Amino acid sequence: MKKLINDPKNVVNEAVAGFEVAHGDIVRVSHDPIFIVRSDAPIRGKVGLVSGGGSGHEPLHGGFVGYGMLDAAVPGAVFTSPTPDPILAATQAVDGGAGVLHIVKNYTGDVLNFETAADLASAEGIDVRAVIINDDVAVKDSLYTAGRRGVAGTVLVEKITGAAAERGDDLDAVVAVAEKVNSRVRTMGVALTPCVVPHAGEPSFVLADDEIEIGIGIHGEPGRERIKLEPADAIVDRLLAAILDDLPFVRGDNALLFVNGMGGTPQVELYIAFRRAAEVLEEKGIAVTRSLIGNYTTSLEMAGISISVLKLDEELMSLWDAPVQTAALRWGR
Amino acid sequence: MKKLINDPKNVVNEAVAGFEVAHGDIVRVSHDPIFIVRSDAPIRGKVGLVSGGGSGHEPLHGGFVGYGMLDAAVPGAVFTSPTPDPILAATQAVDGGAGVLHIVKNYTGDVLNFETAADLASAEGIDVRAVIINDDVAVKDSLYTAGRRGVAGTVLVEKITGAAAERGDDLDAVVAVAEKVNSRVRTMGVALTPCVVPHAGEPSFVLADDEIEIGIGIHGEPGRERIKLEPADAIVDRLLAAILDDLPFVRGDNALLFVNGMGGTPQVELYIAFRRAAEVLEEKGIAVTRSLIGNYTTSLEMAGISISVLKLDEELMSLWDAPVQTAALRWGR
Amino acid sequence: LTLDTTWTVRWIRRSAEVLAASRAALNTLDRDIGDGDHGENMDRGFQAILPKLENLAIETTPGTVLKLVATTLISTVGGAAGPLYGTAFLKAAGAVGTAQSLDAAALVALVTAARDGIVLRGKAEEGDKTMIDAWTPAVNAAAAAQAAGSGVGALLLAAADAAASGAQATEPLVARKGRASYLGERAIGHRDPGSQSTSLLLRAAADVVLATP
Amino acid sequence: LTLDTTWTVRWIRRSAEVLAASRAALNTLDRDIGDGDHGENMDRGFQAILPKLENLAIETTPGTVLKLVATTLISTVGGAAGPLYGTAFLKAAGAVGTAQSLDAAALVALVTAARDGIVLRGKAEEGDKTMIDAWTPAVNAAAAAQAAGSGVGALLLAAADAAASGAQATEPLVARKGRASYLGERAIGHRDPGSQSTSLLLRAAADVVLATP
Ligand SMILES: Nc1ncnc2c1ncn2[C@@H]1O[C@H](COP(=O)(O)OP(=O)(O)O)[C@@H](O)[C@H]1O
Ligand SMILES: Nc1ncnc2c1ncn2[C@@H]1O[C@H](COP(=O)(O)OP(=O)(O)O)[C@@H](O)[C@H]1O
Ligand SMILES: [Mg+2]
Ligand SMILES: [Mg+2]
Ligand SMILES: [Mg+2]
Ligand SMILES: [Mg+2]
Repeated sequence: MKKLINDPKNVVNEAVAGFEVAHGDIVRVSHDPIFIVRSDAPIRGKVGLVSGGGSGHEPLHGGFVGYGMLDAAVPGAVFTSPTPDPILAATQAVDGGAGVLHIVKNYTGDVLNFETAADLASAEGIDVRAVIINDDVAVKDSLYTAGRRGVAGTVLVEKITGAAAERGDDLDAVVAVAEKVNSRVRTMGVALTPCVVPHAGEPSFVLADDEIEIGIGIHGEPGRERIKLEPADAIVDRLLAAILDDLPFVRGDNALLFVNGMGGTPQVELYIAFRRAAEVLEEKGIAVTRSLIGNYTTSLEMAGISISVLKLDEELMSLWDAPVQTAALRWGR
Repeated sequence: MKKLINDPKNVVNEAVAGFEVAHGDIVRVSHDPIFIVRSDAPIRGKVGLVSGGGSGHEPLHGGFVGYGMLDAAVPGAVFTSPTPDPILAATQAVDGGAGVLHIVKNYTGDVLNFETAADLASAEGIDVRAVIINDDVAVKDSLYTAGRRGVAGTVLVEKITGAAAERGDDLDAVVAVAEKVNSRVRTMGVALTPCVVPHAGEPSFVLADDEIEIGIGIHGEPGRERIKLEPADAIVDRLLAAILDDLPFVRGDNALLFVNGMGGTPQVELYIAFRRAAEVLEEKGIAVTRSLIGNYTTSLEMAGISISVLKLDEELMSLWDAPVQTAALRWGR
Repeated sequence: LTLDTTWTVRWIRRSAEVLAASRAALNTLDRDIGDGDHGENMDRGFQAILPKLENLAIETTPGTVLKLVATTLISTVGGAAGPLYGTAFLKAAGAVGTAQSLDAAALVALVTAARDGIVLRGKAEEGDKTMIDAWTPAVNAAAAAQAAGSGVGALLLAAADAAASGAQATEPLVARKGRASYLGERAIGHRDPGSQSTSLLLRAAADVVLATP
Repeated sequence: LTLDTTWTVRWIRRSAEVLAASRAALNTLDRDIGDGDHGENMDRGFQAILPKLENLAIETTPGTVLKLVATTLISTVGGAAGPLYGTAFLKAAGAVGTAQSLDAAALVALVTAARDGIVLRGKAEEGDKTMIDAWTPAVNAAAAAQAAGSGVGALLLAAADAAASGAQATEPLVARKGRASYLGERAIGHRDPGSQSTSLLLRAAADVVLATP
């Protein structure tokens, strides 16, 4: 394992400390318990947005704290959901009296730890609600399983819901926007190489030189299927087919197309994938009216991508376009 | 070699085509000859800024075309400087009558091809000037050699010079700003893993599991020195020592600290390095008043970083803060 | 023989020891069908308990120790295992109340409450390929041992053996809960890491009784 | 014997053939002390020339062919090699003027102008570990051969041999120009890729004369 780190135990602490120095204009950092919060939090009368989860997915979530997006982010150990204490502390830190929304990716650990924190926060009189993100079509959904995972679509939920909170929507309305985005976004990923968790020191799975893993999550888990390497266009077609099978579109619909790098993918490859995905959507009469391309929900240094498609309407488009000022996503101010 | 591409020969074409679809609000693309240009170019009375070079360093340069930064970018084949034709065409496309500045990284190929294009453009009556970026302290400078390379500091030159051009500086003034930034920025890089050029299909060099390469460029070239892997702090100290040896600072100076990922480095590692670099600068009484962290000048999927330090003054700070709207760098609008 | 606070502390210390030694092995199980952190998570949690077991107040009961374990796991482990084991120990603490020492009936109540707590939080059933597949056989074996009039040592041994078989029996299963559920058929042939850590915890419980003269 | 347009076209075709076959080898040389693209660059350039050599006008001279090579290389190769070889062929075209065929003196003028063009653009001196280290010995050998009254075949053979030795002689050098200069002492022991491609080009020039009955 070759990593630019000091001690695997300090990866999260030190990275967050660096984040604090770099983005002191946008955020404050609490070190014990550890969380990142908007420098102007709590904002009176604004619904607070808190997300979090295991580290290793940066810029998710800390990079999305700031005006028009999250009020706080709670980083756990690498690929391990945070415990309730920092989630509770972050919830308290952003509570401006209008309630707090937890944006939680659907993993048993994340759901349970956020649930516990929400119980504790409610006990202190904070109105806490949660939305569970489950955009990953690689996993079959069912009432009897852990259900779909939350993956890169989370970024879109955070941006759009953040804009709704920023414009002054109340808690019910903010929850409704978050649920609407979650219900209209689907994601599917592929890995070309695995990643190495610092404390493990070994790759999360082993792929031969001509193999790729289809339907991966964002924690170095193996995917649904291992296949031979194919040209980029063929891989993109597979991912999109799974997405479009699941998300009903009609000709004339508008979509936001999000090609997400898993951390170790050269940018040219993201754009090659974007080109093909846009082409396929256009062929189906779906207009790509918004787009996002880059490393936004990563698995450390994994090479690979995920593709997310969000079905837009006027409201979602205008919330997407609204100003945002975070370390990783910024426009309009 | 495992890459998300179709055909090595089409990597640049297809990526640029994707870029065009994704950023049609900011840029236009010419496909033959290939270059990326601001959608509102040429702008009457504004000095035009053109940069370019081999591909594989994305978002450099195409990601920096837009308001407040470059007017055009000319991508060559992967790691190969473009030929004069597209440089000339881009120069013509951005000429608004106030002259054009070529921002050229100091490589023999880049310099010669831009020179030829400049000769041809001058012959057509365009006032063309060039600034040669050579921020890499890994290479000993000398009148009798090819001199220092241009590396990640180029991004800072492009941003700050772009702001000067945007505010209406004339060609002489724009050249002066570019030269000032170049004279005040120093960069040094390290690779943990090599990269694989698509047409070559093999790594650019081979490193053992416990070796790193200090003083690398951005083309997968070997560096100055191969050493055993060290903790992140020790590596950062080496890079900074080389920079500070070269760039005189006094206590109380202000600096922009730029930690650049080479393409395959997880973001936590960039922030761990940033933390240490900021700490060292603060110890020396140098205030880190501006910062930039991310994959901005890459070598495909190489793991590693470069650190750049730019000595700021009031003018450079305000030009840095000025609005910019490009695919890869955006604030203030 | 009944089991007092000293036994409870020894159990937890022994568990911490075993989990530290099994850290890599549990990570490997979790890497195969999860995200590779289960050993790390359990080790972090139990190491965090150790200093708190120094200088316990004189009036400490088994229940207080179990509660301390619960809150520490909840606040240091994270992931799925943190809340699940945390709840298990919290409910176990509730089940034993303020008793100074635990007899066979109390031990059955302890493991039953622990298991029920996990089910309450995680909603897993037997056969879902989770730690429940180790807990439920252990609960059944403990109850059977108590009904047969076994002492605490034999009871814990029976529970540990049942948990071990239960963990092994997760191998051929497809998972319906936890991360392994994302793998579908590909989880077949791999042991569930949480069932393995449960088996280690219950083995530690038996070992410290048997090691006590 | 003098060399006409047909010879010039054959030379360039043969060069394209040899460069295609040497693509990987030149990339490897460049990977060791540069950025690994020299074979790619040269192959791309010479392949781009081939279609333009079909259906040449009847009045085409050796100079016209050389000029066509120059402009094609300049507009397709990129990197350092594009402008350098481009200038070389441009200056060579100038040196041979409108001659219908080239004698020994014209060939000396050709290689001298080519070399001088490269120096003009790249400012390298002998011993800097660049293609100049192949060109300058070739120029000297050609001049010596002409002075000794050799024919065009022997002259080109002498030039090719000298270029080959010159390329080999770059191996022990530290580079002062081009990417290899960034490596300092670490460039020692590696052959300069540009000197190797120069040697291949000049060998091709000799080969097509010798193969001509
Ligand atoms: N819903 C559930 N009910 C019971 N046990 C579960 C459930 N979900 C997961 N587990 C257990 O948790 C274990 C994984 O724990 P751990 O790896 O620490 O957390 P994470 O899955 O968050 O990385 C699994 O092996 C399984 O035994
Ligand atoms: N200043 C120079 N003068 C003469 N030849 C040079 C000079 N700089 C580079 N070269 C030659 O160019 C060759 C490299 O060409 P190539 O790899 O195609 O371009 P790049 O270095 O831009 O990747 C070197 O091997 C060397 O022979
Ligand atoms: Mg985990
Ligand atoms: Mg090159
Ligand atoms: Mg796990
Ligand atoms: Mg080269």
